Amino acid sequence: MNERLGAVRALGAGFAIATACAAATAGAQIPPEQVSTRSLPPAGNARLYVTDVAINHIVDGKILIVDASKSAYLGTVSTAMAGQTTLAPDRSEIYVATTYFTKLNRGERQDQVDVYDAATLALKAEITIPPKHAQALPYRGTLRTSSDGRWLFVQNATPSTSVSIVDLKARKFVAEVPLPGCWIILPVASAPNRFATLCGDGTMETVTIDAEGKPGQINRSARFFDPDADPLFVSSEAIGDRYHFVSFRGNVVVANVGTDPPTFESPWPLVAPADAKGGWRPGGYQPMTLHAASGRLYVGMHPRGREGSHKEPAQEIWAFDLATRKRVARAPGSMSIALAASREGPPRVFTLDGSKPGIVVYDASRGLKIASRMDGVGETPTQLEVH
Amino acid sequence: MNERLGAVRALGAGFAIATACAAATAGAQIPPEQVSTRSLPPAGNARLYVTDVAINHIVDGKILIVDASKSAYLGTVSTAMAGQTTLAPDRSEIYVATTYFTKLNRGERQDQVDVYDAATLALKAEITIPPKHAQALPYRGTLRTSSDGRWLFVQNATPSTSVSIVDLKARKFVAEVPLPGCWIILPVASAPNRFATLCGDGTMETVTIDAEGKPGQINRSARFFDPDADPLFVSSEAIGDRYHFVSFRGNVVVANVGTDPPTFESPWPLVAPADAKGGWRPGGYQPMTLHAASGRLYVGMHPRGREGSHKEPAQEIWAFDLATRKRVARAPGSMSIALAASREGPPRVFTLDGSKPGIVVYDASRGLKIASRMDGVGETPTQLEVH
Amino acid sequence: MKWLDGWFESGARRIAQRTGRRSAIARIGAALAGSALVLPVLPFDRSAHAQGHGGAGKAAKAKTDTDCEYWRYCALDGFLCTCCGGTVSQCPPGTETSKVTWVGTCRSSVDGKDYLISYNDCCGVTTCGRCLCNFNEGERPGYRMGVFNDINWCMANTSTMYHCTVAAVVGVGATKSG
Amino acid sequence: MKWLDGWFESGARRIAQRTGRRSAIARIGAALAGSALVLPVLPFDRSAHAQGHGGAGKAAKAKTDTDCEYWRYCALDGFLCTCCGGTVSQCPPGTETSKVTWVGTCRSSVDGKDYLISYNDCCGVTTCGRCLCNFNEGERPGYRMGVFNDINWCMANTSTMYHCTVAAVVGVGATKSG
Repeated sequence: MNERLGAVRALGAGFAIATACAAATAGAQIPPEQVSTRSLPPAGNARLYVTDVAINHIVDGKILIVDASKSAYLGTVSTAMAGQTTLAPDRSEIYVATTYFTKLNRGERQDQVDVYDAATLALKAEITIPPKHAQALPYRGTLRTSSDGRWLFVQNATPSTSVSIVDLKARKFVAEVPLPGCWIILPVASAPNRFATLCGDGTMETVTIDAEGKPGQINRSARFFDPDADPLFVSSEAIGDRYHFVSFRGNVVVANVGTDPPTFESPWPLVAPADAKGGWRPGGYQPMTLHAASGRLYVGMHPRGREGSHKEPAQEIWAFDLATRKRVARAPGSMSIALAASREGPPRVFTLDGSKPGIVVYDASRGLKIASRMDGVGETPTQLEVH
Repeated sequence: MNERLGAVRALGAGFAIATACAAATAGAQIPPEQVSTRSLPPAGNARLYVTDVAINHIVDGKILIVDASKSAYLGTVSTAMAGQTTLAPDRSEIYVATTYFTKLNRGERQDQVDVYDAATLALKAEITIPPKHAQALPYRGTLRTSSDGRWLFVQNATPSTSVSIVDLKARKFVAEVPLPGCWIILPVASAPNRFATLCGDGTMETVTIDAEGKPGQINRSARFFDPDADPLFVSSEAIGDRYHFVSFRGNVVVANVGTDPPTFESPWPLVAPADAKGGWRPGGYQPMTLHAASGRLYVGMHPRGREGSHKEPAQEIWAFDLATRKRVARAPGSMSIALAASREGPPRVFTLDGSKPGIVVYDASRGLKIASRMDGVGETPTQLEVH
Repeated sequence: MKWLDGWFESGARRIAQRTGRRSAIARIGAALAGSALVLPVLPFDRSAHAQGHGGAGKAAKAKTDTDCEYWRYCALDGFLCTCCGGTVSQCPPGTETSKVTWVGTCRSSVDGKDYLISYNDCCGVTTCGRCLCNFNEGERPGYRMGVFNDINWCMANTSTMYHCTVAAVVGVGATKSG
Repeated sequence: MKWLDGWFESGARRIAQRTGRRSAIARIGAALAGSALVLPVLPFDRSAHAQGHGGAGKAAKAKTDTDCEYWRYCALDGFLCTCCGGTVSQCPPGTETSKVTWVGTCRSSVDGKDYLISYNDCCGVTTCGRCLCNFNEGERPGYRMGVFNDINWCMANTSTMYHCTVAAVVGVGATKSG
């Protein structure tokens, strides 16, 4: 009995033992190390946040944080069940809107926003929200901050759609605004108290909130796209107030959300007549990105496009000059299902290879060359964000 | 706006619409079907319960229920985080001892026993237990009922070990009995109020409970194995009160728990002198099974055994006649890491191929021939139980 | 119902005309009410799927109800309940049928008839993870929620845990061109 | 401590004599306090592991700290924190070090010295799932809890969620034969 009790005691004291030993061996070639918890290394211009629904274990999704330039894995944030994720505009915080059940897959439902420090991944706050958040695949736009980072907008679906407004300063839910038939949150850069959304009748609606976050005026634009004949991907990016969309059939549509209601520029095609025979179309879960500084648009394209092919991985990545609306480069697609351009430093296009899955880094400084790859990044990731 | 609201309304009414349509089409070649929830088909003699920790998503383990004779998947029971599982002696209920956190991977810890109906997989009861259950890989013996099914014994580890006693009739926790240095629950067939356990000093201890489930007498056996030189696998099976163990180095040890304290038969070797050069040893997570009716012992064996090789998948399965203590068959090992023999019907040995993972069915009626395989059964399963 | 019927039929024709493919019928059902959570599918999977539906072809005939290409699944996205302990019209033991659902019209490879298929998600038990199928014909982003398939259709249940999807025949399909 | 020291040294010799392998040193550390949750490992993985440790061999030298065969991991079972955003002695951001731990003695492939290694699990964030390593030398069933590795060594933390395992040098190893 003594023997056994001794073993158990030793076990509980394991760390103490190790420390004592360390003190006695200061002269060793490798100096004793203290076990601690690391912070993230300073973010370079290639820190990526990859959101992974982990479809085979939907209850246990994650954000995978990597440094794509070093092919280094930096950390993990739990996103639980079909959690939606976004970053603060200044990249100081990570937001996760998710659902917890008290008994994993049953019990009481609790929807909340988890706020993480983007330097330490420490949990800073938990904000209860109505149990309606959209349990969607992770998509950019299902959770977004206002352009100044003051408010957080949560896409809901019950399946009727609405948006929950969260006060990030007070760390509390403020109001819910019903937006039936509309989907995706598009913050307005020049008007932090306003966001736009895409609606199923081919219009945009805008919601303006007051100083307390309560929704006021809702405006509706003219019809500017045809959701039946040529729907827009919700994946979009803005330069200032000019949101750039691509359509299933390969048209570029620009919406200016600086006006209220928004106004629209005339669409232009990605596919020149010479390529029309190939049937090239955009595809993927985040099929386009912009590099604002160089005025370049990058789109994941696949040939033989058809009804239902709009999520196909890229067979090629096409680069366009926004000023001339001409294609300026094409590169192998790397089975990309999501694209995101660097925000600082030399121009890079990061893509998510849906087949490995993995991260591919394209050097966009001259043409578009694959600079590096990092495989084994998650299981079924769909969303890619740049620090 | 009307258009959008209409769409949302139609959506909510989806099932009603389908039902209405069904009523109108009674004359169709395929008659309309009502969507319902199925019960399990009657259990044949090849219904298996495979417990899978799902190591890459430890919070989301499962029991996979299959009919190995039909290679059919029958159902899923959630086991949450490192849940331990067992069956009622009459196979009417499935028990899961597990941990839930209110926020998936943090928050409040709640340990409990979930009781499922083995015919419908409906949750019948939830029984709160002390938050100490052993978060181990699923192993037979970390959760067991008494031989009459009246009590449930839960192995605890904090890491100090103890056993929680649950009253399955009253559906409540009764008492905890500290058993430091001991591990695994071995119910006594002839004495439902007693269980034995293996201890780290090479002895067995027995715990007798009273009519209310309170632990009384604890007895300790003589030392009967050497945990340093030739440890016993905890995977064991009883014929009556005679528990059969195999040791890391390939000896069979029989403990009679019908006496209190237990008594022991003299060990005998699995490996005949002729095979000694191959270095054959037992290995796996559940490396042996018994077919009681035919008096056969089956062991997963690997060659070139050495310190640390005791979890290697089987390169061969060896069959022994318990009466003569002779090997009577050897068969390909199918990378088996767990073995379980049929309890009724024609003799079969079911094994868990750790490399696929999958289920292999061996026909043990004449020799030991592979009868069928079923691949893609879970991710990292370790425990196999027969209905 | 009236609005729905009218839209349903004219939608069927419009799409069939545009795409010129038999499998356009898959879309019609999906257009009614959407489909289940899906995941990024590898292109080789997708190619197989794209060819698998659309009538009584030889390949379709050979498929059983645990194959993605089985005729009833022409508008299904998710894990097949037939691989998870259910049947084509029964949820696996211990799960609940979803409160919201969507329907599709698929052409039987056996009798060549078009059937109205009700796709119900089965909910309340952790993800099955077996036999993932993914079709996006007629799928649209969430601004057309009724045909959006990147969302969990257990969302209206008490436990929103998605387990798998069934495909029950609930009637004869609408008349289609194409 | 006295009991422990004595047992530790004599145990080392006994095992080394019996197994006649350099890598027996891996066992000694494990004997002190156990290791982390492991999973069934495929045999080809295992063969690689079995050869990977045991001194300053050529193969061992080539390994980096994200390889299972890196010298510090001679008694480690679990996910390598170096693959999860940590280092050999730092838990990844957002995790907590385990309250209970185990130590091992590994021979450095760089200077040939034996070091005492503290293996701490990192806890509180959902499983990392990267770089799973699994060694069972010296492992024993749960009746020798201190060397049992089929259990979660985050078990004593407030959140027992296991994320990954670090391997910090905390001193010079005991004298060993073998």
